Amino acid sequence: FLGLLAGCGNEGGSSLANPTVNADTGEIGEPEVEDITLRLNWRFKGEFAPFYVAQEKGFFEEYGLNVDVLEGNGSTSVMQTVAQGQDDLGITSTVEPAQGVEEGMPITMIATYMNSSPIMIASHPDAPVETPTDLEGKSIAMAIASTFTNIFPRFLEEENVNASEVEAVQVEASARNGLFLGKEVDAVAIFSTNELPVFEKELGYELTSLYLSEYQFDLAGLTVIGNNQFLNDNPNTAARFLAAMDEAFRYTLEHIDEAVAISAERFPDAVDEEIVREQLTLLEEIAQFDSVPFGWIAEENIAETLTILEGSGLISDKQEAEAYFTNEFFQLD
Amino acid sequence: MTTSLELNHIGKVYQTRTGEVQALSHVHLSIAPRSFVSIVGPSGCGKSTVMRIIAGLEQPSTGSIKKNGANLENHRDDMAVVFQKDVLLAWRSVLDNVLFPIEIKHGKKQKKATVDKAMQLLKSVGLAGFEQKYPHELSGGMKQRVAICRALIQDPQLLLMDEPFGALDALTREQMMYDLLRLSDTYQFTTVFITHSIEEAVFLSDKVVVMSGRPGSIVKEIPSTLSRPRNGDTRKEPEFTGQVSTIRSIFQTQGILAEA
Amino acid sequence: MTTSLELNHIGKVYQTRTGEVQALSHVHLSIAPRSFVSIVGPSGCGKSTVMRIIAGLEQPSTGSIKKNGANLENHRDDMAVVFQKDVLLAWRSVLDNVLFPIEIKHGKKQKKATVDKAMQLLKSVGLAGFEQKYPHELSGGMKQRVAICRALIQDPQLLLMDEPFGALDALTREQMMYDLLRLSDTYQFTTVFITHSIEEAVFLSDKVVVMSGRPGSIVKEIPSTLSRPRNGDTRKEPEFTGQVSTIRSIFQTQGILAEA
Amino acid sequence: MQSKTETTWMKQAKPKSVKRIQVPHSLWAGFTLIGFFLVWQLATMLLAIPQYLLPSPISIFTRVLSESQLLLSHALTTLAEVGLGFALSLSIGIPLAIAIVYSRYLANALYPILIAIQCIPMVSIAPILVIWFGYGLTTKILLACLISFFPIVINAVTGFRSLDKDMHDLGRSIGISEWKNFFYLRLPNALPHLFGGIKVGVTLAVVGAVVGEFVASERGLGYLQLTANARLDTPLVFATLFTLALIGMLLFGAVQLLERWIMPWYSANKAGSER
Amino acid sequence: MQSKTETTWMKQAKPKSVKRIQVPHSLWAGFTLIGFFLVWQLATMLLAIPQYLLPSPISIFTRVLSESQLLLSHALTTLAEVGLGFALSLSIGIPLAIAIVYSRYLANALYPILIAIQCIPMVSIAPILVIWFGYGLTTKILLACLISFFPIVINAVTGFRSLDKDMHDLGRSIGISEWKNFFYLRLPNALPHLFGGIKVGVTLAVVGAVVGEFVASERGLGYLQLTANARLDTPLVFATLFTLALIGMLLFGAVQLLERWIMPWYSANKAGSER
Ligand SMILES: Nc1ncnc2c1ncn2[C@@H]1O[C@H](COP(=O)(O)OP(=O)(O)OP(=O)(O)O)[C@@H](O)[C@H]1O
Ligand SMILES: Nc1ncnc2c1ncn2[C@@H]1O[C@H](COP(=O)(O)OP(=O)(O)OP(=O)(O)O)[C@@H](O)[C@H]1O
Ligand SMILES: [Mg+2]
Ligand SMILES: [Mg+2]
Repeated sequence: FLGLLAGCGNEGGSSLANPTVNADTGEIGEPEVEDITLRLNWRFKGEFAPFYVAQEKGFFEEYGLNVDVLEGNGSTSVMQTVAQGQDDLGITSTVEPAQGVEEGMPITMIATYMNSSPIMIASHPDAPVETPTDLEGKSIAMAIASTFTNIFPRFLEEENVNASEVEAVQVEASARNGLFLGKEVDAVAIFSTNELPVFEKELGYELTSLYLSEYQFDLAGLTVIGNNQFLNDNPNTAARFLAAMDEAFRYTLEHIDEAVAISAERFPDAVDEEIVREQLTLLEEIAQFDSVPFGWIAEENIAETLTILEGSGLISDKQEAEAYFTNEFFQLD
Repeated sequence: MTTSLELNHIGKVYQTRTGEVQALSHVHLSIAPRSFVSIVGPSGCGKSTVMRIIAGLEQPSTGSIKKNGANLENHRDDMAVVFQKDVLLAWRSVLDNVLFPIEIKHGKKQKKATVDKAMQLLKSVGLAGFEQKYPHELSGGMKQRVAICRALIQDPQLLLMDEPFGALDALTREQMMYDLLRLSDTYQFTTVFITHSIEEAVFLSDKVVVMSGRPGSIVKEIPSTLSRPRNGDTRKEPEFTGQVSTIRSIFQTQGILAEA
Repeated sequence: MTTSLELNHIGKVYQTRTGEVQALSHVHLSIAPRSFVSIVGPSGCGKSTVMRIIAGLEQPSTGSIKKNGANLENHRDDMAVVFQKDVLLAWRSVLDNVLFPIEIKHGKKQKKATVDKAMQLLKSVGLAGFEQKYPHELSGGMKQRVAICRALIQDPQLLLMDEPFGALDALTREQMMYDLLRLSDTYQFTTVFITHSIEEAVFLSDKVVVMSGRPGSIVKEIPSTLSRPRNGDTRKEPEFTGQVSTIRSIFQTQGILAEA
Repeated sequence: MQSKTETTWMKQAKPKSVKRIQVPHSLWAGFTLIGFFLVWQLATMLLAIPQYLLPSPISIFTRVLSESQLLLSHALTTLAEVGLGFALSLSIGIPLAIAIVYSRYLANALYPILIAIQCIPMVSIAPILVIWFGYGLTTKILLACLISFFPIVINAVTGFRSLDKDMHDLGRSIGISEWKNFFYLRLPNALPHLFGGIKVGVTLAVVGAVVGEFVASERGLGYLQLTANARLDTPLVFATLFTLALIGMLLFGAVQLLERWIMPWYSANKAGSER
Repeated sequence: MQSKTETTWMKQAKPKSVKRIQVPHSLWAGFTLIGFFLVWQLATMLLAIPQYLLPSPISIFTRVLSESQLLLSHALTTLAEVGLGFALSLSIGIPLAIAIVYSRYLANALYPILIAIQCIPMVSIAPILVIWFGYGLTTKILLACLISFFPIVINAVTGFRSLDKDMHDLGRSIGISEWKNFFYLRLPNALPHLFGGIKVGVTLAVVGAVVGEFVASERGLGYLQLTANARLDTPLVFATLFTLALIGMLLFGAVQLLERWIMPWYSANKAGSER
């Protein structure tokens, strides 16, 4: 297997081959490969519904693709398998690829479906955390070694919160949930598109939310990365994939009930329909793409992410934003 | 006071995978206080079983056993056993093996106080200088002698010995016979002694019990008419040779002695 | 052709935690083909060690051992050993224990073919009906007999026996002596026989080797003048009693025989 | 086997009570377990422990029953991984143990590597395995194998080394190869140790498979637990854990039966005390 | 000990070479390990395996050296957890094993619970422990204890039951309580089994502590690994794993030394083959 480990070329995103497009019809050229794999960064959750919708409603097929959507185990591991070429495309947040590129991984972000961060601090309404300063004198649980944990000190600093008055509890995710639900801690760092609806359903009341994106801590999630070699060799396929996903997202957000039904059918053991519906509703709020296709990457968004990461010491050698992402595979009407 | 024992029609059946084995049937025997009783009999006739029942290590299937008149079901405090197989503890030196019963019954302090006696005993069986050796560094006969020392150090009221001299040469064996006689005379304990040597049995005993083959039962009890103390001359007494040949003939009538 | 053995000034030193033990010193002995050699000597004098060296289980510290003139360092194919301690395999029935060497040397098929012979052997030592029992269901003497059968079934050229009859009663012992003589006569194997019974040694042997105490060495070799075949009358020959008392007196001059 | 009574010193004092005690042994154990669940149930009720912290046994059992179909199908997946992984573990572990027993060199060279593998949590190794072997069955089998084979090797080595010198000499006197010596003497003699290792190993293999499912899977009890956890469906999480425990007991019981069947001679030679 | 030569069948053929082989045993093992690292180094270089997949040994070692201060301080934290957890494990496991040996009832009642604990991955149990016992030291100690005590119990039970009937009879003939019988006969007799269990247990305890650190901690090698992972600092991740392995080997080696020291009589009685 050592051969498998040998990496592929290590080139920045901007130098990738461009897809061929028929100038008259706007149609993307023939796909170089039809069978590709997409590795999600976790087991099914609501935000992944559009990928399954694309499969079930034939959007991939429409673009001549056969995409195998596979569940995964965390962004880091997705990045590694994509970098290594085991998987063609993968889903991560924007944070890990930013680090990965610095580590020399041959990957590029080609789309991000949340142009606003789902990272939030939730709190019980009887001890609400509405602004960062509300954290003083409170305790907050966060997943150990998560992105949030890493940027949290900088967040406090930027917002002029006295860090010594905030009790930050680093625990594993399900322990974090238990601590918060059992009110052992006052607040919790979670994703609005994932845990929030679950918590609210469990507790039976609405939680107080504080979105980090409102404080210029906008770390986008749900980002598609591709292996550079793959993208360079198969630009049309990549473009067709994004085009299909554009339609799939649009369709999903317009037909949330149907998307929920599709999810429930695909994952009968893992889906709570009510929660998925809620998750999709929340996804709609942070997936705002006007006049650009779904997934279009805003450069300032990436730049902001890089600044936060650099400030938090997660990357040390920031390169040009273009080294990390490309919008080359989108077709603007 | 030492021990008088009464075995009442004891029977013993072993349950095995391949069916029952009747090892003993109606073994009836009384052992007077302070007496020396030897048991002889063909291999596999149940001698060890009798001894294990007396020791309380095996329950008789039928019959009962009385000590000083009282029913005896549990352990006998004042008893020491020399097993047919010398069960030495591999993780203890020779000296510690000998002192094992003392340590375990009376604690470390008493053990310390008994070291001299143990050394004395070991010396008397020819094992001086081997106190610090481990069992695996001994020869077969040496191990057996250690096991004998381990029994004697307990100052028992009842001493049960299962072929204790089997692995010893004639000289050592004779030496130990004299030692045993001297001790039983001094401390007045009761001895049950299993042996294959008819001469040994006659020489040592107040009573020789002859057992028959499976299922084991007692064919004859032969009280000794030999005078005490026994010594080198005892063997030359006509009673001695007489008793030896009596027992030999009992064996012969039972056994089959074929020549090539 | 059977085996002639030559022990050349063999010495053996055991290394122990508490220092070296000189077990043998200059043991010089030759064993003629087809002969029956007995070794007698006080307990702990090194008899087992000599046997283990002959068997190749122990390396001599000094000296060498030759078989049919050739230096012998490794295992002897045509040899069978009866150990002082009957090493039966707890997980095998009596029959399977006896057949163990056959199965292990020649495979299952040969084992099947040898079952009858094994049954025959077991019967001849009085263990008919015990074939399917497990070792723990046997008495001490029975186990020893199983170990003897396990050696004999190998049809060895060289049979090494370390106190094989120690746990047997006089009758069984005599029976087995006759059987052994008959077998060695029939199959013409060489036998090295360790015993504590001087009578047994004289009765069986072509040569009796008398060893002295630690460090073990050979004090005397006594070739037998007794006629063959040996039988019940052999014991009555004057040479028999003569040799027995010769050996006894050798022992007496060495040993210390104290009376109470 | 029936000579049990002889082994027990304490029983001898009152041999008549033996029969009475014999029967309810396993029943009593059952009662104890029921008592344990009762206390748990009462605790959750009286202390009002919320369901997402610790569901009551009743809610777990009802969930187990209502989802039995689901649990069974996932359990079969897990069981298959455990079976394959453990088989692999045995077929690597035993030869490795033999190699270690016969070669001090290999012992020195292999032990550090084995210990290293053993000391690194499977959750750390799992992602690396995923990268090398993908998200498929292989990874889970390897995890079940890796986690379970240390106890097997260690116990096998201890067992193989525990052959009495006397027995080894017997083998040598017969003049057989060390190879046969191994099969006929060392191996049967090591069985009690081996079974000890197998009992520990087989339960660990369950853990390995589940950890594998945490990391890479779309089926199996680990997957089920993970997704239930994400939904905060704590009763289902516990129902999954319960099923896992059941699998473990089944495997352990099977090993114990096998042990009795292979070593009938063993208990008769040993003073197993209260048995 | 020095009578080694007698136990080895193979050696007998060339007794003169014994001396020559003796010395380089552990050296050879060292060479093998070095060879292993060499192959690894070459592979990463020749196949150009990127650092984020598998760092080269040199980069790991340089990292270990340059961060030795950091690694050591975290390692001490982990070691403390392991030590406490394992001590707890022993002090619960051995009495439990004794209880199981002496009471069929307890055996029946306890085994299911033990197996259940053993079969459920620590990563599943950990969050519950965090909620019950907080995110402090207790949780990690408990995890180290929980994970390591099954092998200890199983091996101890097997060991305690392995007393020969003869020896048990000897104890009974002296007329001592079963209690003393246990200490003077059963326990020493069970030592080889016990040490087998302890060797497996102590390395598992390392895993338990690290898993505990994964779940809740601000120090320790588990924490260090997680943060390094979050930073995609793969060489540091491997440096941490390397330190873990080192801890495991140290503990294992310590147990082995203890074993030799406590059971000097053992190897002399056993045909340990090549040793
Ligand atoms: N493995 C060993 N380690 C150390 N010393 C030993 C070992 N085996 C035997 N010895 C010593 O060597 C001497 C001779 O022992 P050996 O077993 O050969 O005697 P033996 O003549 O067979 O005695 P016995 O008739 O009692 O069996 C004894 O002093 C014994 O202590
Ligand atoms: N644990 C057991 N299980 C089954 N049968 C047994 C058991 N112990 C002894 N026996 C059988 O009981 C009979 C008597 O055995 P025992 O050991 O009492 O004989 P023994 O007279 O001491 O013989 P030896 O002189 O050979 O030692 C034998 O037939 C033996 O097979
Ligand atoms: Mg007997
Ligand atoms: Mg001997």
